[in-house]
Amino acid sequence: MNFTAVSIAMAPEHLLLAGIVTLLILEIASDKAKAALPIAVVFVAAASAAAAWLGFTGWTGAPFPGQFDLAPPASFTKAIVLALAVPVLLASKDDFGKGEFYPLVLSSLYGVCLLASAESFLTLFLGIELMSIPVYVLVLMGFRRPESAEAALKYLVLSGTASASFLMGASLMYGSTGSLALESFALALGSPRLLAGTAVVMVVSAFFLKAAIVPFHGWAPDAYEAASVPSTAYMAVLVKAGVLVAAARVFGKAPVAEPLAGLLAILPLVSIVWGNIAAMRQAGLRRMIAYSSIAHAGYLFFAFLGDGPGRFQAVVFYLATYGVMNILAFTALPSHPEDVERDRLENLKGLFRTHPFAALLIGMAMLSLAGIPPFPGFVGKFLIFKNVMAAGYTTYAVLGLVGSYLGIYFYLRVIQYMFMTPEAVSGGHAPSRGVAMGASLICLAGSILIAVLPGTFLARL
Amino acid sequence: MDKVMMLQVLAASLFALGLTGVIIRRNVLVMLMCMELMLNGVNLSLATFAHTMGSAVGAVLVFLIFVVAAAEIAIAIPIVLLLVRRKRTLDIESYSDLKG
Amino acid sequence: MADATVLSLVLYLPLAGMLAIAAIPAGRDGAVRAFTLAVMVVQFLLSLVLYAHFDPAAPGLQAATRLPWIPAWGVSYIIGLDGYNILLVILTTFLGPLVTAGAFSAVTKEVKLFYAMVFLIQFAMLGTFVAQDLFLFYLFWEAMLIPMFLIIGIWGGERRIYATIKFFLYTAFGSILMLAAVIYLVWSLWSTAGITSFAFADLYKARLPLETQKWLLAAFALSFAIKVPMVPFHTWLPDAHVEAPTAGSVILAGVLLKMGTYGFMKLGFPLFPDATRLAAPMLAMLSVLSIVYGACLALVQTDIKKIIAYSSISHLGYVMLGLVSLDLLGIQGAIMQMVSHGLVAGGLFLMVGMIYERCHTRELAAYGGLAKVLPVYSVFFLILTLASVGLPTTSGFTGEFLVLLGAFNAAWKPAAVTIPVWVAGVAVTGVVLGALYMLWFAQRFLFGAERVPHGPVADLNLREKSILVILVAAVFWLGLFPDSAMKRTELAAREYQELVAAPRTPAATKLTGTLPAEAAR
Amino acid sequence: MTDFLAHLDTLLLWAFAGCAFVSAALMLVLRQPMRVAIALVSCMVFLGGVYGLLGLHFIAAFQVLIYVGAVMVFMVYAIMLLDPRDESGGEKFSKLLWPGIIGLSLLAEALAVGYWSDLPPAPRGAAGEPFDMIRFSQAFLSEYWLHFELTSVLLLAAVVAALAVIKENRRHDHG
Amino acid sequence: MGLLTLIVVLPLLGFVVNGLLGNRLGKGFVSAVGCGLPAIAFAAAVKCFLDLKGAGWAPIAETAYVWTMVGQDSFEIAFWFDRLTAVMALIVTGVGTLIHVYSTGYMHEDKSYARYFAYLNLFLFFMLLLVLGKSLLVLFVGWEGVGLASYLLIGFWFGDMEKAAAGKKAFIVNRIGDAGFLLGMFVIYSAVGTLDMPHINKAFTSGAAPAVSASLVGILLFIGATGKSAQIPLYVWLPDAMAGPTPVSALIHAATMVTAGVYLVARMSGIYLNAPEASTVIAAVGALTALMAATIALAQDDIKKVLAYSTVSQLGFMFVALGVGAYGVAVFHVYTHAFFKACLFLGAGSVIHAMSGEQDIKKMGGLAKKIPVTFFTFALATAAIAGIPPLSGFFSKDEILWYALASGRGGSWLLLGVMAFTALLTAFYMFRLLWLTFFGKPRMIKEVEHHIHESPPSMTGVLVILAILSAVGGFLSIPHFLEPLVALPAVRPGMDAFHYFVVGGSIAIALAGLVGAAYFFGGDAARAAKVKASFAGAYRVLNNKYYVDELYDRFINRPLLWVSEAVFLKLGDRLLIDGTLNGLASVAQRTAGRLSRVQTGSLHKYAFMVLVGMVASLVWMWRNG
Repeated sequence: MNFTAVSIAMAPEHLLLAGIVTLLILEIASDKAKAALPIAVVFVAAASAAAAWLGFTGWTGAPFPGQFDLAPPASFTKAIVLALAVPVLLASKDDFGKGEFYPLVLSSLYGVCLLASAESFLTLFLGIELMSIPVYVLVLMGFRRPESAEAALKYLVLSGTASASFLMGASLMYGSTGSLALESFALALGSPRLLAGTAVVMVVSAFFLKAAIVPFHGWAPDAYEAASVPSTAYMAVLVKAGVLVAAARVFGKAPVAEPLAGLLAILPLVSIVWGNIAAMRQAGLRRMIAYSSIAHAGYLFFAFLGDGPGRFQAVVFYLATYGVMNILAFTALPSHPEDVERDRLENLKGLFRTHPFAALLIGMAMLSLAGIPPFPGFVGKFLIFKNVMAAGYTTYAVLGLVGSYLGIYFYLRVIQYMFMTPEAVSGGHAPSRGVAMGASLICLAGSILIAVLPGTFLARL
Repeated sequence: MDKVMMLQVLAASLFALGLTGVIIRRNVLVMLMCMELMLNGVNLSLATFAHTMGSAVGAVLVFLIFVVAAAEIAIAIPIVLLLVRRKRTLDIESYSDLKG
Repeated sequence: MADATVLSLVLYLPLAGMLAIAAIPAGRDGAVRAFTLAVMVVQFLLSLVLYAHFDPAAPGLQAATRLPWIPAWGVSYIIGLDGYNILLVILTTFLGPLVTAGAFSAVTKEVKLFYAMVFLIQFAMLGTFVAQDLFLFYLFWEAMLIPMFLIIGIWGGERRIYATIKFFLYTAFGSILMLAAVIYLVWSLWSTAGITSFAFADLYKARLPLETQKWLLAAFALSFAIKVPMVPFHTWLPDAHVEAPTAGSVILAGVLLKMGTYGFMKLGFPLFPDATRLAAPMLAMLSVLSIVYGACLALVQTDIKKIIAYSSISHLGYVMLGLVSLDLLGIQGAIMQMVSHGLVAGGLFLMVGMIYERCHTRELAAYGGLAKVLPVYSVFFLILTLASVGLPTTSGFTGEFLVLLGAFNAAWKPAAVTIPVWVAGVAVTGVVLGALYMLWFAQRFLFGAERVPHGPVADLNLREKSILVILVAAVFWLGLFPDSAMKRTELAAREYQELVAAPRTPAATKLTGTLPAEAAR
Repeated sequence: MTDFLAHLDTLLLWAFAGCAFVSAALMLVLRQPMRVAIALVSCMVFLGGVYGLLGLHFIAAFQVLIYVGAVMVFMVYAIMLLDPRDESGGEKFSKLLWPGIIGLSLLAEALAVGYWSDLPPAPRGAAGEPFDMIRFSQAFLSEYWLHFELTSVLLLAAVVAALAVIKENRRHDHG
Repeated sequence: MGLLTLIVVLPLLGFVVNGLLGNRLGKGFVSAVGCGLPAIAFAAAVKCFLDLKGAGWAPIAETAYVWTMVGQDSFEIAFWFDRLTAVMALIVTGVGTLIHVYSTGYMHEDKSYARYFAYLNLFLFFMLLLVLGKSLLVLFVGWEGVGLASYLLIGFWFGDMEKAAAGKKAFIVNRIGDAGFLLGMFVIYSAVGTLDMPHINKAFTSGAAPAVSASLVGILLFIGATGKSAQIPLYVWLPDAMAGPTPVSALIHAATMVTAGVYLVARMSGIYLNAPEASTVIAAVGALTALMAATIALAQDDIKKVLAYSTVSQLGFMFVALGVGAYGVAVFHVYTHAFFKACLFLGAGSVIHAMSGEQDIKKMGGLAKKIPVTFFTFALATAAIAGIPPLSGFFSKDEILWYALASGRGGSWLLLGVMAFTALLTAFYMFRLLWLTFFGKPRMIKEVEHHIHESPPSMTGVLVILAILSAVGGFLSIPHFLEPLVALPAVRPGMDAFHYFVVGGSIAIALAGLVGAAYFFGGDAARAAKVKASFAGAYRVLNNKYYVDELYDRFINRPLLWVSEAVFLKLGDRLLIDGTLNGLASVAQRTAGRLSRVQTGSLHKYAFMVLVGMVASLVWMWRNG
């Protein structure tokens, strides 16, 4: 075991860990540490840069054979995910100027990075937990509304159930293949044995639960709504990204055969329809985004129907487009002293007149999430459905696309509120804030980049 | 029924019982304990397989699960404290304000 | 090569204009208007260069730019002119300045955003026409929805939200199915011919089994038929038109609807020729149904804009009939009808906007005897009305006449497609119905006792007059001397005809030819 | 005698398993949280016994140390702290009692069918040679030290998280 | 620019100049342009005629430009000048010019003087296009164009809704005919591959157009002709068209445009010669129209309405001639009719002018002495239309009656009988008109009577010229002149003997009409009143024009509106299409509500859903595994 190899390969993780430690020291040293945000941003950005650098240099290797390895796609995934975290952190300035928010986010990101490199169920399990545990707390942090704790508990219990289910599946897999390496899942996929099938279902159920696929989605709307805006953004984007990256790692390049394919098509399809329809009548932005993210989880799992080799690429690309737009929407959202008021869609009415730039950005984000070209969301969706169709699941692909159509309405409703309806009476939006606007601009730049040059992105993944 | 089978069935039963407990019990703390029960089921399953296959990795995972379970409980209990402060009850059904 | 630059310039000028508008400080609406008009005029002049340099005899793309874009998927960036799109490009750039100028006094709120959206939609529409790669086409095709959605939704009338959402959802539904078909098409091209490409030229090579063609055609056709719109997918149009601001209506009627027919001509039919030929009788019937249905509905409307909206449905029925006929005359007529409808319906909507600015109602019953009060207005209105009716010497006649002639040719003579003679016959009744509703409209509007809501109004001002003079000149130009325009489209019409007429199912003989030999071994 | 001992092994195993099962089942029906906790503890202890009988002594030890010693003690404290406040006392079960039970049986059955139809592989190593503490430790520190490290990161995160919750608690007190 | 093109373009120039600049440059200028250009066109037409003659009657062809080329098919704007064209072009430019001149007097007081002349010139332009066109396409352009001009001129005083409505009606009814014309044109094109009329005639006569039946084409084209030439069932617009200024009625709705249908059939005689069925239909429709219009004319009191129905009736005569293959004779009647009917209308205009706009003949009477020039010319023209020899109407009508009996292409005693009876009615109602207007006691109110005056020379001069032409025009035998182009039909065997019988009969009929009218309407017209009283029911039917307008309204117009409104709009658009869509939308909304209700906030329920999901997934795996 080469120590240099380890420190190079795990550079992003190490940087994050260093960030956590620095933040903790800072926390201990002084009570009102204003430097927390910049420090966190610097470390995450550095980690992202490190991951990108690893990717560009094409660093490949397994410093911990069978546990942790690294190849450019994984490096780029880390780079993208960490880059997405930067605007989230920036957007949190008003909500969490100081405190434990940053170390928690950094540790959760550590988990996400781990997932991108995990080679065994052990690492994967630790990654998932490391990613999730801080999030339970993020949900209730700030404690802006009394229901936060309730949501955190719901999330915790169901997430715990997911972990149990995941472990049960891993155990059965261990029993049927004798190993806890990720390849055993591929073996189980190919195996006709019922035990292997059961194992696969348990693992997939766990992913469904974590990614909020109907009917495992119960926690998501509540948790999203109760959390403060940056936390919701973090959950909707980075946690989801972590789960899906983990799933993509687990599935690897193994082809998906019929009984499982049905499962991977039907439940996501139900999620798409369910999420898109339920979102129609939501009065709160975050709850609406929650349902939207349920639908998006559906699209993402569709990617698993596709060809093995293209799967990881499709998932990560979709996550990037989806994430950048979701964060854009959240960062552009004007702040409001009352958290509940900030959330209410009604209060977005006439936003274009008061905050034109914010309204334009949110509008863009909505259209992109709806998958309307030429926004990057479309390219992501296109890639997924292209793969599904190429794998021969034409009917599923068509149904999925039709399901995605159902989602257009509620995204349009947001735009309608912002642009076409007279200003809400209550008003009270705070003016756009510099840091959050900066975050929006980062997202905007990212999305334009993805929209104009999707090819370069795809070539790296 | 040989013992491995029996233990696996027991593990599955514990897992199922735990999940059911989460569904049917109203007391938050009992629900948390039922979660632990599920993890115990998993542990049993892993340990049994580790035993039958004589490989260490299962046992390592069991060990990790211990740690994680402890960590989860360490966070869950304060959250429950927060909850109880508000409504002074452990009945989870009282905590369904978020809906729709 | 120089032309390619000009084309790119024409295409991206609106986009640049949109970004530049953002830089104009708020409140300087006059500057925004002048700037937009200037850019639009420059764009039109540049496009005239393209028109002049367009070589009618050269096959293939002209002024083309080809760049790789997403090589992994076979997506490339190809734009270029050909006979299919040259007139539509000119139409779009031609209407641009007119729309801009026409909205000067109508749009007073959010002026910056408005002109930004006009620029954006101009960009998207041009892009749709010049794109020669299916992926690019689809991007532009959908992108067009957004500015239109906002234009109707922000500057529209009373029920604008309903109308604009209806518009968006209606069109998006078709697009979703088309997207599925696009993906399937490209995939099957790859799996049968081993080509991964979205370029139109490559897609024409795809040999698909008839069954597949049927499904794909259905998906494409639904999308295009909604955009055209063909009965029974038309109900978004009246609502959208009525609620849209004048500029929106003009763009909608002038250019946007043509995207549907263009789509049929460039993609829908040539990509799936065998299915098209099979479906031709049904499509012809639907076209004729549109002609008659639209006309009948126009007859009973009480809202001025709705009358013109339904008339659009009727007129685009002719375009579809011409395209389906697969007769050279009919195809050429269809192209002319597209352009003509753009001018005429666009002009009529502009004029309705002008009167609406003065009288603030679109209720036909509120008006009467305008010819006395607004003589100049009335003359222009009457000219456009008659052009809409398809009176000879106007562009409307050129299109309608050639389409009907083509349809009859196709019905009467043995041809690649069969159109029942009665269908062609019924199409001619559209001529009568068209006169019925348009003249009924003009009569109630212009003639009779004077009834002018909101008091004495001024006749057209110089700006409005200039807009209309230009439009009417174009209408007569195409009516009297259509040849220079039609020369440029003839090659494309012929190509379209050949593409659709030739069978393109997979060659079954190859399989049966090799199998027995293998069996013998 | 050795026969008997071997049989005693099996017998004990079955007994422990049965007791663990009964304790687990009791958890669902006992009303008082404290009693549920005790049932869980006993279940864990019985499982610890099972592990011991399987030769996984260190797991048995951890089971007792971490679970019973740490987790459950924490839990019991919590119960003692909170339980008196739980005046509701009313319903023990949620409205989903019967659906839950049906679900339970179905899930158990679904899992069990997996085992039945598809027996787990026979023990590979000789029956008398389960790995011992030393081998486990070696493996742990050589192959799995990454996980050891990661666990420490996780615990760090958990500590921060718990601290954060407690801070919220405190903030709640003040605000 | 060739001479033919010049003929066509001159009036267009007048239209453009008067239309754009007329209001600014004053009436003198407008009159000069408005009358001068048609006069030059007339001169050019005469020159062409001389050229034609000089070239030994070989047709002159001239291509202005290529409208468009599609593939091999070229659509040219080309002109053609042969004997038939010559007759028509001379009538159109000649009579047209006269009426322009007349109008300078008649419309002098009108505010929209320039607009009027612009429209009139526009009409001439299109009419000349129609007449001179070489291909059906050009003819059709003119055909539609004259409809437009007619529409504009009928609705000239658009402030009055009824007049505007009359214009609209004319246009739409014409359009129905045009649809038939278009169909015919398309069928011809599909069969022959060209719209060039000489080609088409040749193709049909040589039998080179086998793909299509000549009768079908013939009937389709004839539908177009019924529209323009006011034949059953499309004649209803013409009486209403009298809403326009009277010179317009004279020019468009009597002398030129309405004869376009006759011209078309004569021009396409190549088709009709091979289409006996179509010819029969034409003859039958013509006869019926003639009879029906004549009966209606009996009971009309509006001076222009009587003339309008008489025009319809006379057009019926022409179609009978066409139907029996006597194309030259039909054109002959067109020619004579142009003179006397123009004279009548312009005379009526003069009367109306004198009567300060009054058109009801019941309120006239005794005008003969007060406006003598008008009276004499009017009387002469009446005699001509009634068929009193040797006035022009006698010759042409007599020829028609003769061929109605004797033509080898469908002549019969029945046809003769109907036509003779119609001729009797014609004489009767025309003299009735004359009597009621000019003789007897004045019945107008005092004030009007006080204002009665003869028209200015610009009007009376034209009347005189036209009266002279209607008197002597018949001596020019047009059928003979056209013989080389369109041969007269062979006479049925054994019919020659009846020629003099027909001639004598027609003279007798004319005189009988005269006498009858004098008998009934002489003095205080008491006898007529008695007859009217005893046939009150029949009179009412006739006075209301057989209720045809009402029938059309009931059976065509209203059902169309009903279908559009109730079926298409309410059932189709709103209920079926939008109803379905709105229904789906509300289903989605309701589903959204129901899905929200699933999200109760109860953790138990969420967990239960997880359990259900797991079990279902497991079961799914087995079932398919």
